[in-house]
Amino acid sequence: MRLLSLIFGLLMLIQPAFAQSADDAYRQLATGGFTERASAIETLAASGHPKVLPILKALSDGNLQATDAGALVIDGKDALTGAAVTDSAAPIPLNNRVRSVLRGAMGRLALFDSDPAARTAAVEAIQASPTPDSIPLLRTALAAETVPAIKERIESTLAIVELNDPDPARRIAAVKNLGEQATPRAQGLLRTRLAAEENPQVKTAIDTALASIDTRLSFVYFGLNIFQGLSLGSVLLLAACGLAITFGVMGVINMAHGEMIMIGAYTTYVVQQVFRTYLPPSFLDWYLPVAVPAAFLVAGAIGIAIERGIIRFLYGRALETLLATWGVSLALQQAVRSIFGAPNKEVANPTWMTGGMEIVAGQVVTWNRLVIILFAVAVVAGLAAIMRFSAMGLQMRAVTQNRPMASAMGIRTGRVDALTFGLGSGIAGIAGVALSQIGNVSPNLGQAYIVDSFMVVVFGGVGSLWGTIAGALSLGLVNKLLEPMAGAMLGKILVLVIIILFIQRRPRGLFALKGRSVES
Amino acid sequence: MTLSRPLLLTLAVLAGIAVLVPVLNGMGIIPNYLIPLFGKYACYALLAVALNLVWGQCGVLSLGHGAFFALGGYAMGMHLMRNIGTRGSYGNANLPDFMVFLNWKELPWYWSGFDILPFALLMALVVPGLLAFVLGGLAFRSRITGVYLSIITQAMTYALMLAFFRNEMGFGGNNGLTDFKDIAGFELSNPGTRVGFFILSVLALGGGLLLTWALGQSKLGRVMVAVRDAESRLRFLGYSATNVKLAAFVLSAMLAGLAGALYVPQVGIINPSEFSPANSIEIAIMVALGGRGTLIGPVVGAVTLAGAKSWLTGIAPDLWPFALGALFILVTLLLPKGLVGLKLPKRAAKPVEPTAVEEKTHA
Amino acid sequence: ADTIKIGVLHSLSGTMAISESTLKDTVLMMVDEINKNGGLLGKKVEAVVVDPASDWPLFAEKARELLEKEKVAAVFGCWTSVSRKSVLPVFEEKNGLLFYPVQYEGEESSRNVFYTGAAPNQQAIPAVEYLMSKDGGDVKRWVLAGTDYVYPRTTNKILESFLKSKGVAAEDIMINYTPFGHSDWQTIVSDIKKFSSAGKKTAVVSTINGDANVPFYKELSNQGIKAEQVPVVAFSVGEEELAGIDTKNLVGHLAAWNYFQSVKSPENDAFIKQWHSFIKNPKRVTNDPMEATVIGFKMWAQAVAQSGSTDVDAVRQALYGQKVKAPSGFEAVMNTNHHLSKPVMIGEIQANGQFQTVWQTKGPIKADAWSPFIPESAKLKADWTFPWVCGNCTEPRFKPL
Amino acid sequence: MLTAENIQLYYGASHILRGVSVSAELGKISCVLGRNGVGKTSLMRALMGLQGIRSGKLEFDGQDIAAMKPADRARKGIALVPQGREIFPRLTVLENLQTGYAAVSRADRYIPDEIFDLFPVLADMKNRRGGDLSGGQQQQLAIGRALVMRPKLLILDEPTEGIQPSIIKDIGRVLRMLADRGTMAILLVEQYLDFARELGDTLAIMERGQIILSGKRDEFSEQELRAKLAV
Amino acid sequence: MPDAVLSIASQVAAGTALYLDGVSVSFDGFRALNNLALVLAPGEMRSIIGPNGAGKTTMMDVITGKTRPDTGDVLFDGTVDLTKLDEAAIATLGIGRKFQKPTVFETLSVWDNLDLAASGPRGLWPTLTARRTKSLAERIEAVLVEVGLTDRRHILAGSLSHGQKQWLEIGMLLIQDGRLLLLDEPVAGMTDSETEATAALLLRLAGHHTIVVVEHDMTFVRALGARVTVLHEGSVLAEGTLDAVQADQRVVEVYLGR
Ligand SMILES: Nc1ncnc2c1ncn2[C@@H]1O[C@H](COP(=O)(O)OP(=O)(O)OP(=O)(O)O)[C@@H](O)[C@H]1O
Ligand SMILES: Nc1ncnc2c1ncn2[C@@H]1O[C@H](COP(=O)(O)OP(=O)(O)OP(=O)(O)O)[C@@H](O)[C@H]1O
Ligand SMILES: NC(N)=O
Ligand SMILES: [Mg+2]
Ligand SMILES: [Mg+2]
Repeated sequence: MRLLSLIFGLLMLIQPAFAQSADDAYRQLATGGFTERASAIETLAASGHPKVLPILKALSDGNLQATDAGALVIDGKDALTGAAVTDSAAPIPLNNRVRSVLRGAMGRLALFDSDPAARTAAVEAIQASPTPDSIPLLRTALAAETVPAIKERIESTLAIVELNDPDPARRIAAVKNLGEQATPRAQGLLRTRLAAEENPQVKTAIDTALASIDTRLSFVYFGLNIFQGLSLGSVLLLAACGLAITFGVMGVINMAHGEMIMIGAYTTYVVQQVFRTYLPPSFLDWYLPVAVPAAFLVAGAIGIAIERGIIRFLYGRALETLLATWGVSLALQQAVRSIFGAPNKEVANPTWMTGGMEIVAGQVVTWNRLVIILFAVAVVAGLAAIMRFSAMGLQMRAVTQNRPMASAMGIRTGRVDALTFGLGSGIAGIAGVALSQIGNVSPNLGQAYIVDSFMVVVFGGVGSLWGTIAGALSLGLVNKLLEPMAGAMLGKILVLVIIILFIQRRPRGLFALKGRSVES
Repeated sequence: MTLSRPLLLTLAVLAGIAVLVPVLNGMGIIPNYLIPLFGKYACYALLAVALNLVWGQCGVLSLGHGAFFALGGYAMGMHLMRNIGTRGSYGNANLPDFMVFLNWKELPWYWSGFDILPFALLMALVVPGLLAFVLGGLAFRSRITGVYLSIITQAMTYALMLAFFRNEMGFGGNNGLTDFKDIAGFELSNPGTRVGFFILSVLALGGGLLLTWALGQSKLGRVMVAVRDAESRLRFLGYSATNVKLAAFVLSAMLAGLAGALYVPQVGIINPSEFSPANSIEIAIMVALGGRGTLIGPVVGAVTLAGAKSWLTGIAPDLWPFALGALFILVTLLLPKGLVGLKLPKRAAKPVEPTAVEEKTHA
Repeated sequence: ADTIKIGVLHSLSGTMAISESTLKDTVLMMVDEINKNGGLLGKKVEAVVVDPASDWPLFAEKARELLEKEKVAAVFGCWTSVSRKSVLPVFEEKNGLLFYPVQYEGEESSRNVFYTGAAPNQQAIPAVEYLMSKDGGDVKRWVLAGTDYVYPRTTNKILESFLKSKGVAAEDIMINYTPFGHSDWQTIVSDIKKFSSAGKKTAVVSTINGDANVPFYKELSNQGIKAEQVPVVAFSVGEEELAGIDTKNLVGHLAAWNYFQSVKSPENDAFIKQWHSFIKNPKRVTNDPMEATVIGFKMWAQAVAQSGSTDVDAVRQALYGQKVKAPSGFEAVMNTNHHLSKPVMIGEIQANGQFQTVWQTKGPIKADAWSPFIPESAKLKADWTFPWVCGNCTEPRFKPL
Repeated sequence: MLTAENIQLYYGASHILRGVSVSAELGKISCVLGRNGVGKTSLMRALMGLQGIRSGKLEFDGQDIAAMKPADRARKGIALVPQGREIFPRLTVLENLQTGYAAVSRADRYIPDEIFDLFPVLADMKNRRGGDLSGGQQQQLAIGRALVMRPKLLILDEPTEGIQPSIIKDIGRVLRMLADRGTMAILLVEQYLDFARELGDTLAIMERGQIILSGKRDEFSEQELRAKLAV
Repeated sequence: MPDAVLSIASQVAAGTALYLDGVSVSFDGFRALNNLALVLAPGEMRSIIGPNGAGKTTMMDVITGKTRPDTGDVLFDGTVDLTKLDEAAIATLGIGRKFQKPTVFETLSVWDNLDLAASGPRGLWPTLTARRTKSLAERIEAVLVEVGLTDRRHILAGSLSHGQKQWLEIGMLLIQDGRLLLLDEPVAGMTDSETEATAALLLRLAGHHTIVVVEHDMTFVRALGARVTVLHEGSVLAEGTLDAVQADQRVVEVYLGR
């Protein structure tokens, strides 16, 4: 039954493209330019020849080669005859146009695959660039389809094509269908149609559909905007978190904070390279969970070294730490440049952090950002727990508020200082792991975040972890809500102006402590 | 008031430099290329002196002083730009090149008047002063102190940097203003003009030093120290800490603007990177390196830092950040009073403040 | 002196070190090569390397130092336009020689600078023409996205007027600028998505520069913008930039250059081999600005040899018409407007971080110093031979008698 | 318990303590008196290790502590109620008390009820920030905080400053009681002569960096002491 | 506050030096001052006592503009509404204060501390052009003698001992020569003989100045012989002579103890 309809469908497709013989098409595929290749693919796909699908698949995977003589070769064997080929063969290059023709062609062939996933992919491929030719095929597929989700997809694809159908009733049906989709694409198609439409009934139908799309899309966009704001906020939060400790709690004007982030990112790179070099490829996806503790330890250890070597001589001379840590920052950047070279290093998202989840309408929530938001929450929660509930946290705060008195209370201030600075640096290192997933890994990485980090910590209120959280999230949200209106450039300027004005209202930051305790 | 010995010495040295350098240059002992370089150092030094006035004396750490410097520079740059006249690429008498090729039809209103040198010079002082007055007025009235003040000044310079990047602003975008030809009839590329600017810069530096010194000697100077120490306590004695800080901030911004105006003709370009937060931090670094709160510390710091950069980027292009970084670290660790602490052993003129104070006002 | 000094003026620290430090190594490699072959005019060539540290005023200072103190015969350097603008007065005042190896916005022709990178007509316009062709996908709707500075601004201005001349409606062009080092591309990428889903084939022309590219492409890849649907063609993304990005999901996005590492030519094979052995790392890639540096260096060396001196005026004269068989496999020619004739190539990103050429000009294209698409500029001509002797005039400086 | 002998202390060039010797014994309250600026606070800080000394012998519990850091001295059982209160301003009252845990064994990491009995206001204001308290409340907190450390030697530098009369009386009673238990030595700096005379088992008077008078309480008459303390 | 209400208050307050009525202050819900009323006649000296945390310092904060009251009238001279003014303006009216915790300018010398405090114009220009006059120097010397810091005049205030700072602050108050002097625990940390000296000093000032003294030292309070106000939980618990107040069972209960 299914096979029958398949053949029926294909036959309908073959009609217009019968001019060339399959042999010609194979030769063109092997030796032609991109244009010839594209039409050869169309012809072959239409021919229904059983060898076609494997050949196209090989082509799409980059496994199809061609000899100078025009023979097609897969894995050293002639693709048509299966005979071993000794002539040298080169992979057949693709370009975007050929790739999209290929995708469409394979999609049509796969419309009747037994695997629903393959069928879904097939419909998607056709949906990307549907042509009137595909209508009969889609109709056939629709009739045979049993999975409701795929059925729906086919219908919506049909609607895209039938939007320009001569029959007004069909057009109205298509408009209704598109109206329910609420995608920017449907919106665009309907707008274009509206401009050309003459039938008043269809026109009203389009107007209604557009109105409903507009409202629904504006919700979607707003929601997406909020997500983007949270995402930016969580990035700022991660970047600033370590500084909330080294600067916020300890009072060290830590200009080398950015370099701790950078070191975390480079640690991630090294861990990734170790996985790539020494472990089987299947483990590669799990380099990230290893990179997190590694970055914490490496950056933390460097932080402790800096504290013991330099910072500890400067307590009570807060401003001098500016000068010294600026020096540290220069040296660390150059050290990384000497070791790893100046150009960017590639850090790949693990597969589970690649791509995204389409919520609606082609609008995507990307996995890497989602993971980073969750990661930021986890890091902050952990940090808050340490500061609030552990003896160490209490000692850290006591030491930084009154170092001599803390030591008179039996607190080993040296150890606490080193560990606090180490903790702040370690957290910065962890931030580096996250940042390596969305940005570049270069010796300048830290410089890109240092100003923002200070801004967040100060804006939130120095010494308050909650302030840092609120500061980061609000700056992220405000930035992302402004950006669509003002553009990235003006948006950023506005955010800075808002910071300046806001601090006028709250001269000690969002989460300022009030009362006498501030002055003492 | 009588001029103190160190001040006299400093002024004498500066006067000596202003005379000797041109003479040695004339004799061929100091090569031409060093003249604008030295002039540039003098401008940085004046800038550092300006920052020291608010930071060293009043305890107000501005991380946006580069903005005042740059605004002064832009004022001068606009004048120089207007002076190009028809000598630009597109030969337009009225519009600078960058406006021509962005299809601007007429000069924006805020460019008017800049063809007149005295007006441009006035603006080099007034614009930074006005900005400092508005921002400082708001901030000091709201009792913003310490890092909060530092951060809003940083936000200010950052915002200005982004704004000046925008071509729509009419200041030449990222490339800024360049291709200058002459000023007051003197060709900028003429060695004589260079020497003139060098002398002017050194004189301005001397003037700046004299001014800060005189302030420091006056009772107002002591009030400034009190502001730095315990601003809130000072209010209970009836002084307006707000006004004191504002006055110092505005004065300092104007000095910085002057430094910028002198800097641009010697360097030949002004662009938004002068507004970058890192530049402003570097000014603070100069002051701290030389010795914050001392008279000549900022000069020493500025010349050392700029000089070290010039020298090291030439002889050790791959390693200089290590050397400079090490210098910063060693100075902080070994010379708590900065580089000038090295020269005045024991007989500390101005004593250091006790540690607790600094934490209170800045942490 | 018994050596010929040349200056290397590329940032080795600061933000631009990412790109520029490679060019320093390229110059050193060329110096090394020429010295192995016996030097120039019987003398060794000595490279004086300085670090202008991505600091524009420092560029001017270092240029002066190279010319006045080191008395170098030529300088190879600069990447950003602002750095070039800041050294320009120095080179003109001291009559120095600067070889500038990066694609840029044009609108300049200084007597003292030789521009070996692409002008807009050697990169941007051909790329857009390609995308408008059937092969390029028949693009009808355009996003011009760039970093907010002169090069993208000018390039986009030229492109906009070019597109409009081709009948593209204003509503089919979206222009977007971002700050240097912009790192959060969520909004813009989703805006591109919205813009592209209106039904017309859409492409993105990216003049995004430097640091901002990695996060841009990561966002692009994760938001699932596929090259077949919305191709992105970039003018500032080469092999070196790709080396810092995971390109698995970027296959098919494009770049336009005058050279790709993947070019098959004997010159290129030799160049790549030489680079790998010089830098002692077989994984390092080559790219267009490196090629431009190599061309510049070879032309300078040939001109010095030809004129028998390092005198700037003599070398300048000898440079006009100088030809070099470039790694691109074509013969690059130095024109009297101080710009090169070079081929234009469009490549698609491959999973291995290389480009595959999908289109290229039949032969070298001559660079326009002044763009015909800017009204004021269209009138200008750069020609440093008699009787013009001029980088920007509308008529010859000297009228024939 | 504690013996300090011939302590010499300088601030830069100025010689502040000139051969001071003091001692404290278990079960006894030793009281140091003296006018402003004679060096009492400097001496106490030196004993705690907060101020370095030029020379002199410092022995606690039979051990030389001269080179020990303050934290180690605290862990050996010395606690200080400093002049000027030195509360951790942004820690809550409870957290301020808990800072004392660092010096005691795990088993002792709780706040003895008697502290709240003595200073009920600390219980009421447990969650208020230390820096928000009134001066007298802070002083009470400083004493409470030292007691959390269960010290063997308790040093109090003018502990009654700013405290209301009724609580001063309570503090006196508690100090007496603590001393009488025989597990604690107490070293008390006071200006308030009546309080010192009532509590001190031994008295010492300082004058310009030196002890000019010392002995058992009963050895001196009030007039004699007042005369020494007057200008 | 509406003007009408204020004018009623100023009628009642006419002729007083300091007039507080219905003043309440709370911090995060905790009432530090609760409907407090206090009236001082010109030239009067008043002792204020009360348990720790009663609100004595907070009251001074309200008078000097450091803390804004939630409600209530605070009038100086019967006419000037202090709640509308900032600290500096209040100080220039002639209201001086010594803090409970001694606060001096630590990086200035003792002499400069007194110089800054010395009465005189406070504007920018007069400050810039101020000269060191002989009469001023004499005044400073006199105060130095009074507070016993003659030999410390060139020392940085930061390196004074606790008690010396107390004295310096008293000295600053003296030289400021205000009309209303507020002293928060002036004899804390002083020896008994210094306490007596301070009492004598204040008694000499009384009459020319209106003085408010907060103290816990009953000997000192007795020596002042002034009228005593007892504060408790932010309002007045008792008022009268020291003897009367000491006899009040509630005062004994909350403050003096048995
Ligand atoms: N940090 C310091 N630097 C220099 N001198 C100091 C420092 N601290 C205190 N002094 C000086 O040392 C002397 C003793 O001070 P100390 O605080 O020990 O006195 P004290 O007896 O506790 O006085 P008080 O009763 O006022 O508390 C004083 O004269 C004081 O000026
Ligand atoms: N910012 C604040 N937050 C919470 N409570 C506060 C704050 N400021 C003051 N208090 C409380 O207000 C009350 C009054 O304090 P105040 O300092 O006026 O007391 P006082 O009478 O001066 O006491 P003392 O005699 O101890 O100096 C105290 O209980 C104090 O804890
Ligand atoms: N010229 C450029 N690419 O900045
Ligand atoms: Mg003391
Ligand atoms: Mg009080």
